[in-house]
Amino acid sequence: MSDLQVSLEVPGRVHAAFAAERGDVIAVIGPNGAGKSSMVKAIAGLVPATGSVLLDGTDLVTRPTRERGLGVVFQDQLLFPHLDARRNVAFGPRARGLAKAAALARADAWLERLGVADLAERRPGQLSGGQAQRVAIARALATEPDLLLLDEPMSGLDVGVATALRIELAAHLAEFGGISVLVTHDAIDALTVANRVLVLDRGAVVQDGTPDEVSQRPATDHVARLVGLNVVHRERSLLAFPPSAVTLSLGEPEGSARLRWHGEVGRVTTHGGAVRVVVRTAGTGPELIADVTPAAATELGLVPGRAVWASTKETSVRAYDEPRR
Amino acid sequence: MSDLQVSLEVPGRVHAAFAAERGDVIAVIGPNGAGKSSMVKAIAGLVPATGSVLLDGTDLVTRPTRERGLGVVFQDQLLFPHLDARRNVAFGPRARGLAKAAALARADAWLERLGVADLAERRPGQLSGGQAQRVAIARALATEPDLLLLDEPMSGLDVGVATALRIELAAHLAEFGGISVLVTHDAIDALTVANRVLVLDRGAVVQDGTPDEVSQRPATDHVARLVGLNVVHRERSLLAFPPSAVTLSLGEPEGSARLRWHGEVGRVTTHGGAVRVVVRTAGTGPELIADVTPAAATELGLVPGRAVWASTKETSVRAYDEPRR
Amino acid sequence: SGTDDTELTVAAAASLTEPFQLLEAAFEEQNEGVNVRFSFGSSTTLAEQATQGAPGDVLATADEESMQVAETGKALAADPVRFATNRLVLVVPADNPAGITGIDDLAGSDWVRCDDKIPCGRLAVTLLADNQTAASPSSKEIDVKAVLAKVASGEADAGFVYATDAIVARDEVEVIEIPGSETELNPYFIARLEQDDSVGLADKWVAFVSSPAGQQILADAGFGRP
Amino acid sequence: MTDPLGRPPARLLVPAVLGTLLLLVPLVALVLSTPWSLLGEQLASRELRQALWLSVLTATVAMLACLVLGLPLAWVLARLEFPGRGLLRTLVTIPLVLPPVVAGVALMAAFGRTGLIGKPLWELTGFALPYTTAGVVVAHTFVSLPFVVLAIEGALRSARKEYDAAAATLGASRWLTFRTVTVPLAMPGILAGMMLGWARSIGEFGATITFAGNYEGTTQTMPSLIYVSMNSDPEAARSLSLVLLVFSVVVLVALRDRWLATP
Amino acid sequence: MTDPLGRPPARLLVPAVLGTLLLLVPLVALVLSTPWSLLGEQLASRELRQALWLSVLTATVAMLACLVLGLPLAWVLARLEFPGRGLLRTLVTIPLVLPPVVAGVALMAAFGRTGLIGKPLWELTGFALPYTTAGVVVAHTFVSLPFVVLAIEGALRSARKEYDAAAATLGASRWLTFRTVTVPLAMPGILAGMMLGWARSIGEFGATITFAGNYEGTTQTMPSLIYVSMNSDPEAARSLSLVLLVFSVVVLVALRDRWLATP
Ligand SMILES: Nc1ncnc2c1ncn2[C@@H]1O[C@H](COP(=O)(O)OP(=O)(O)OP(=O)(O)O)[C@@H](O)[C@H]1O
Ligand SMILES: Nc1ncnc2c1ncn2[C@@H]1O[C@H](COP(=O)(O)OP(=O)(O)OP(=O)(O)O)[C@@H](O)[C@H]1O
Ligand code: MOO
Ligand SMILES: [Mg+2]
Ligand SMILES: [Mg+2]
Repeated sequence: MSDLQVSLEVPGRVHAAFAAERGDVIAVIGPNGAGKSSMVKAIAGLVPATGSVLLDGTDLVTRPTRERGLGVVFQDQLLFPHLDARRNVAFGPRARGLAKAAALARADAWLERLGVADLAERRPGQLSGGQAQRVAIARALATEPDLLLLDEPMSGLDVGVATALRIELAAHLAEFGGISVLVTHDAIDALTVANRVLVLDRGAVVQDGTPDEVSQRPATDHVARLVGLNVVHRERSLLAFPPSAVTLSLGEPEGSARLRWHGEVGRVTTHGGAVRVVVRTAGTGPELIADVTPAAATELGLVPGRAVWASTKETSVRAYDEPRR
Repeated sequence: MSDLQVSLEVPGRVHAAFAAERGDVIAVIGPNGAGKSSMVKAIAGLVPATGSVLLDGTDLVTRPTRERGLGVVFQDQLLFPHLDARRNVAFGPRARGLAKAAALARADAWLERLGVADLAERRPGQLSGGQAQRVAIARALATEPDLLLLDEPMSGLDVGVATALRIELAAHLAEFGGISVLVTHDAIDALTVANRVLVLDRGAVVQDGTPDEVSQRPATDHVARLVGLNVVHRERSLLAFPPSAVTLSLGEPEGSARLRWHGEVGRVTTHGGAVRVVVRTAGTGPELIADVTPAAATELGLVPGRAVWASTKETSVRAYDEPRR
Repeated sequence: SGTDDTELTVAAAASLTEPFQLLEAAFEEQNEGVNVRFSFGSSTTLAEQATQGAPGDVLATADEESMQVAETGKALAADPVRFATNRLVLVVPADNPAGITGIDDLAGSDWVRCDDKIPCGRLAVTLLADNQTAASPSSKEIDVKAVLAKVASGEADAGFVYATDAIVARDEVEVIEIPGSETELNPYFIARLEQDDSVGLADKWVAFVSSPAGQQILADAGFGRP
Repeated sequence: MTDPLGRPPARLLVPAVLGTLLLLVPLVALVLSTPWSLLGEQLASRELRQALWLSVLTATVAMLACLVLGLPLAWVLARLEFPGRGLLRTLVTIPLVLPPVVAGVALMAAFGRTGLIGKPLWELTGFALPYTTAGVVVAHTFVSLPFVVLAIEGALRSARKEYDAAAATLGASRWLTFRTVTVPLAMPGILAGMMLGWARSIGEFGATITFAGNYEGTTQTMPSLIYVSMNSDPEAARSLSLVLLVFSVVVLVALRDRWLATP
Repeated sequence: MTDPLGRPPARLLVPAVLGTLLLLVPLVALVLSTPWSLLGEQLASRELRQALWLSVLTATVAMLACLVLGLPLAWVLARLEFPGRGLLRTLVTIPLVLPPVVAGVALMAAFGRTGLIGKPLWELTGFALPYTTAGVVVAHTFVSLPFVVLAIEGALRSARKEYDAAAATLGASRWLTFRTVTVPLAMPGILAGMMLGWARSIGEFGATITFAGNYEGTTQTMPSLIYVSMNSDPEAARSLSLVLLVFSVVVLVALRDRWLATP
């Protein structure tokens, strides 16, 4: 039996089950409104939910929030407005029984690790968005919880801090031996910090695997976009292929390119050295991304609305079974 | 004279000046706490500031907020909690005198454009983070303001929505003829949506140029990181070079590589097919990023703490004058 | 006050509430179509209000001082008439828990009287002195109703109230006469007011109160002769 | 599911129960000691109906006056910064500490026929407030306004000011913001304030009888009627009190259910 | 810089000024009509000093009692969901509508020597509340508690519940959360509620006199002293009122400055 077994339903919002071992970092990804925050809040006991959350065999659902041994970073932070940063972070250790001086010292250490030690005396209202986010992360980590729930902890952080934090977090999570659930919209988080990825869509788990599995065999459009691939259905399988493997032409392609779609050009943007073209295929077909050279783009006259054919070679395509839902 | 001339100081938080023409989309980037939000709020009149904001020759600073013709997306959204999404968006048009039915119709149109039309009857408390963010954007755009201030509008949005929104926003901004100020932590926003980039650091403008200028000649570490380059100082110049141009070796490199630093390996992560290594150079030297092949990484034994030499060839380096501050 | 001859407004001391309401019935019977309205309150307040033009045709007070205030304030249209008196009695709760039989038993019990600053308190002090009783009260109530309420509810073992109050609460209290109380009387005065516009009704009321019928009603309520 | 925030602690429940008992026991005792037999007779009396109606009428009008005058005053105290704000807030509190009878005296000194404002008014128009139903309303308003203002100010302060700023960026005038943002967000507090004001007016007595007198039909409210009855028939006074109590409770329950339905 | 939210609208300023005048004019009139000459003499009187001290003492103790009992009660109303919550809230409102004298009668019926609770207490211990300073405190508490509870409940409801949830995730018990999160966040409303309670107690008269009586030094508060003086010497009563007024204002200003310094 796994260390953590979650099976929860928040009616109308999310219905999800997954299991995890101590030491796991589970990235939860999915589009807006997929139910990620709802799931996190349900685990924390903050929205009414049915089901069970078994941690080492005991069901947390019957316990009040404060006895669940959690650390939570809320999507809207919820730093206590009347306490300064230090006291916000020290709150958890104090609540769990640490003496005041020790709790403040621990708070200082965490603020230091998150690079906001100099802001210890500021109240949340006097912090910038990213600074507040860092204090919120420090606050959640400072209790050294068994179960860490992070709802978009990286949002609002600048790139340097986000990178540093990813490493810091990965190091911390690896060593602390608890289980972490990390909601994110960023592929890098999912692929570098986590060892498991849970994909939610419309309230249900549609994929659950290692970062590699998920990134190479994305089950949904959303994940495909996140990792920068095209995904199309064929019978019971899914086919994934990179934008660079898509060829655009004005006439119907002949020869070996067995996968082809007719459609019109949507958005056109630059992407690195290439031109990235979104093709809206006809009917209920997929939306495809193609990277072409600037020369080709000019030659084909790829402006929005232009009718084009998109094709890819079978050899560039990875085919796999649709994950059972 | 420019259409918009801003010169503002919020004591202790930001002191910035810039100018813009109608149609401009100005990305404001900079690390957490650089003063981006403070600048935006000062333009809106929501924090006490000294200086002037001349729009078409009139000084907005002497005017109350509501007469400044603004649209603002706040970093913390501030959707009216007692109104549903539709009424939140209709609020601005109503306040500016539109009849109720027309305002509601306009709200519906904007919610539709942002893909949240089906949530029109929900109150903010019943929306997910990303859904609320979209409503907040719709609310700001619906008043068709002269001056649009967007504080991290993309944060919390899923990748599909963010991409779509970038396009939508770019199209809208191009057509509406006003001036937009877009605070962001995302290089893609800065480089694809904006035609101007303003770099803030510690409350001051340290760079102001086109996306190309800024991305190719980053003036600060932060920007360099954002666009994925290394930046080092040499005398009065800055040198920029990509991580792939950095060679790592255990002994001191000989020969043509004139730029070399001694340091130790910090974090090691995978990055695409390469291994990305952060090298902390000795003393006050720069922190460098190097991309090496997995084979090289194994061969050199690149684990954190390992002493290494980093070097790059003069030919891979772009040298430019430090922008005057 | 009525603008015609069908309404009469009487401002009267609160202790007159019951007999005046009975008088009202009789008066309205005698004078068809007439409606009597009251404003009951403390004598002092009513007198002050009268001097400030409060509507009213007749003022009846439970002391002389208040009537003097009204007179000095030029509120009266006629000389005041003394029409009744009241005297203090000692009341104990119906079950008389402290076993009080007379004014001499007060010492050591929880008894109450009015505050020294108001007539019922001054009378009580005089009577206590006359009877050479040195007991001190548990409370000096702000009006006689408060004394009665305390005794009636059993909160006080005894209290000094007017004879008329004892009658109002006859089921709840037992009355003990105080020696010498018949000489320490509290007089009631009535007078027509300056702002009287009742076309004769005010004088009729004043007369009615002093008439045998009126005096009978007052006597039934426990008042003494003027 | 048990409450996820944990069981309410005894340290809070015990005093809460004690507080409830302090309020409940006297009411129960009052009800138990009231002669119910008189009730039917009382209810039939014209006097009672007049006084009850007058009480409800004047308390309701006073509550509306408190809203019209008090809500803007509370807003000024909560949202504007100006020299003398502290002074103004203290001024609002003062009438609270006046014993009601003194409040009546003060009102007389101001609005009586010989009063500061009352005298010129009387000389110009022949109208004077004392002893009129309007006078009762003024007395109620004077006594209740401080409660209403302080309760509403508290609510306005708790509601985040940032929403006002957000409304301003959307082009809303202060008045529109007040109507459509500030007030709805502070609604529970405003309703609680109005209820406080209404209830205080219903029970008020000292200021009313001093300033407006005690005339049946025009100024005799329930408390005054109860006062008068205490002089003629203490038992009747109790049953009148009970009528006032039950009636007010019915009104309050009806209002609460309408207004304050907690989500 | 002008106020960025725009000029305060006349539609709010005008009623705010009218409300201020309604409160101000009677106070000014009272002060103007008071014989200042008597003041010196009054201040020297032992009676006044005793009554003033007793008023302050009992109002302050009652305020603390209201806090101890009322804050938990307000919390229960604002934060717990249970059947009968609406009923409880109504129960809290009821004492407001009782004329103070009736409140005194009710207290007597409950805690008097022959009362529901008072009788067994008296028989067991020989202690009874009437005629004691403790009785004055009970009367004040009974009359002021509803104001305090409703004002604080309003403040607690306005403060976001989510912070309580955040505290729970950090391992805080409900009691710790109450102390360190809920209460500090609702502090302005709590202080306003306490101030309301104090002021109401200072002015309270009907319930005190009925329940606790009127004896110098033990139960005679300022309002009682003023009331009896009014019957013998109205001028003296006015100057006593003025003393009460000025004194209370000083206390309130001192408290407000300490507590409610607006940021
Ligand atoms: N209080 C609520 N009542 C009803 N529906 C709600 C409530 N809160 C959220 N929802 C809905 O439940 C769904 C899941 O919301 P949730 O906040 O879990 O999404 P999410 O995956 O966290 O999205 P995001 O990436 O935008 O934060 C959404 O459709 C949302 O509109
Ligand atoms: N109310 C305040 N009082 C004092 N200092 C403040 C206040 N608000 C923000 N600051 C400080 O001002 C600086 C600029 O803050 P600002 O919010 O403008 O940063 P930012 O660039 O928007 O950062 P972020 O990317 O984290 O949102 C920060 O150092 C912050 O701590
Ligand atoms: O004591 Mo009052 O408080 O007469 O209304
Ligand atoms: Mg979410
Ligand atoms: Mg910011």
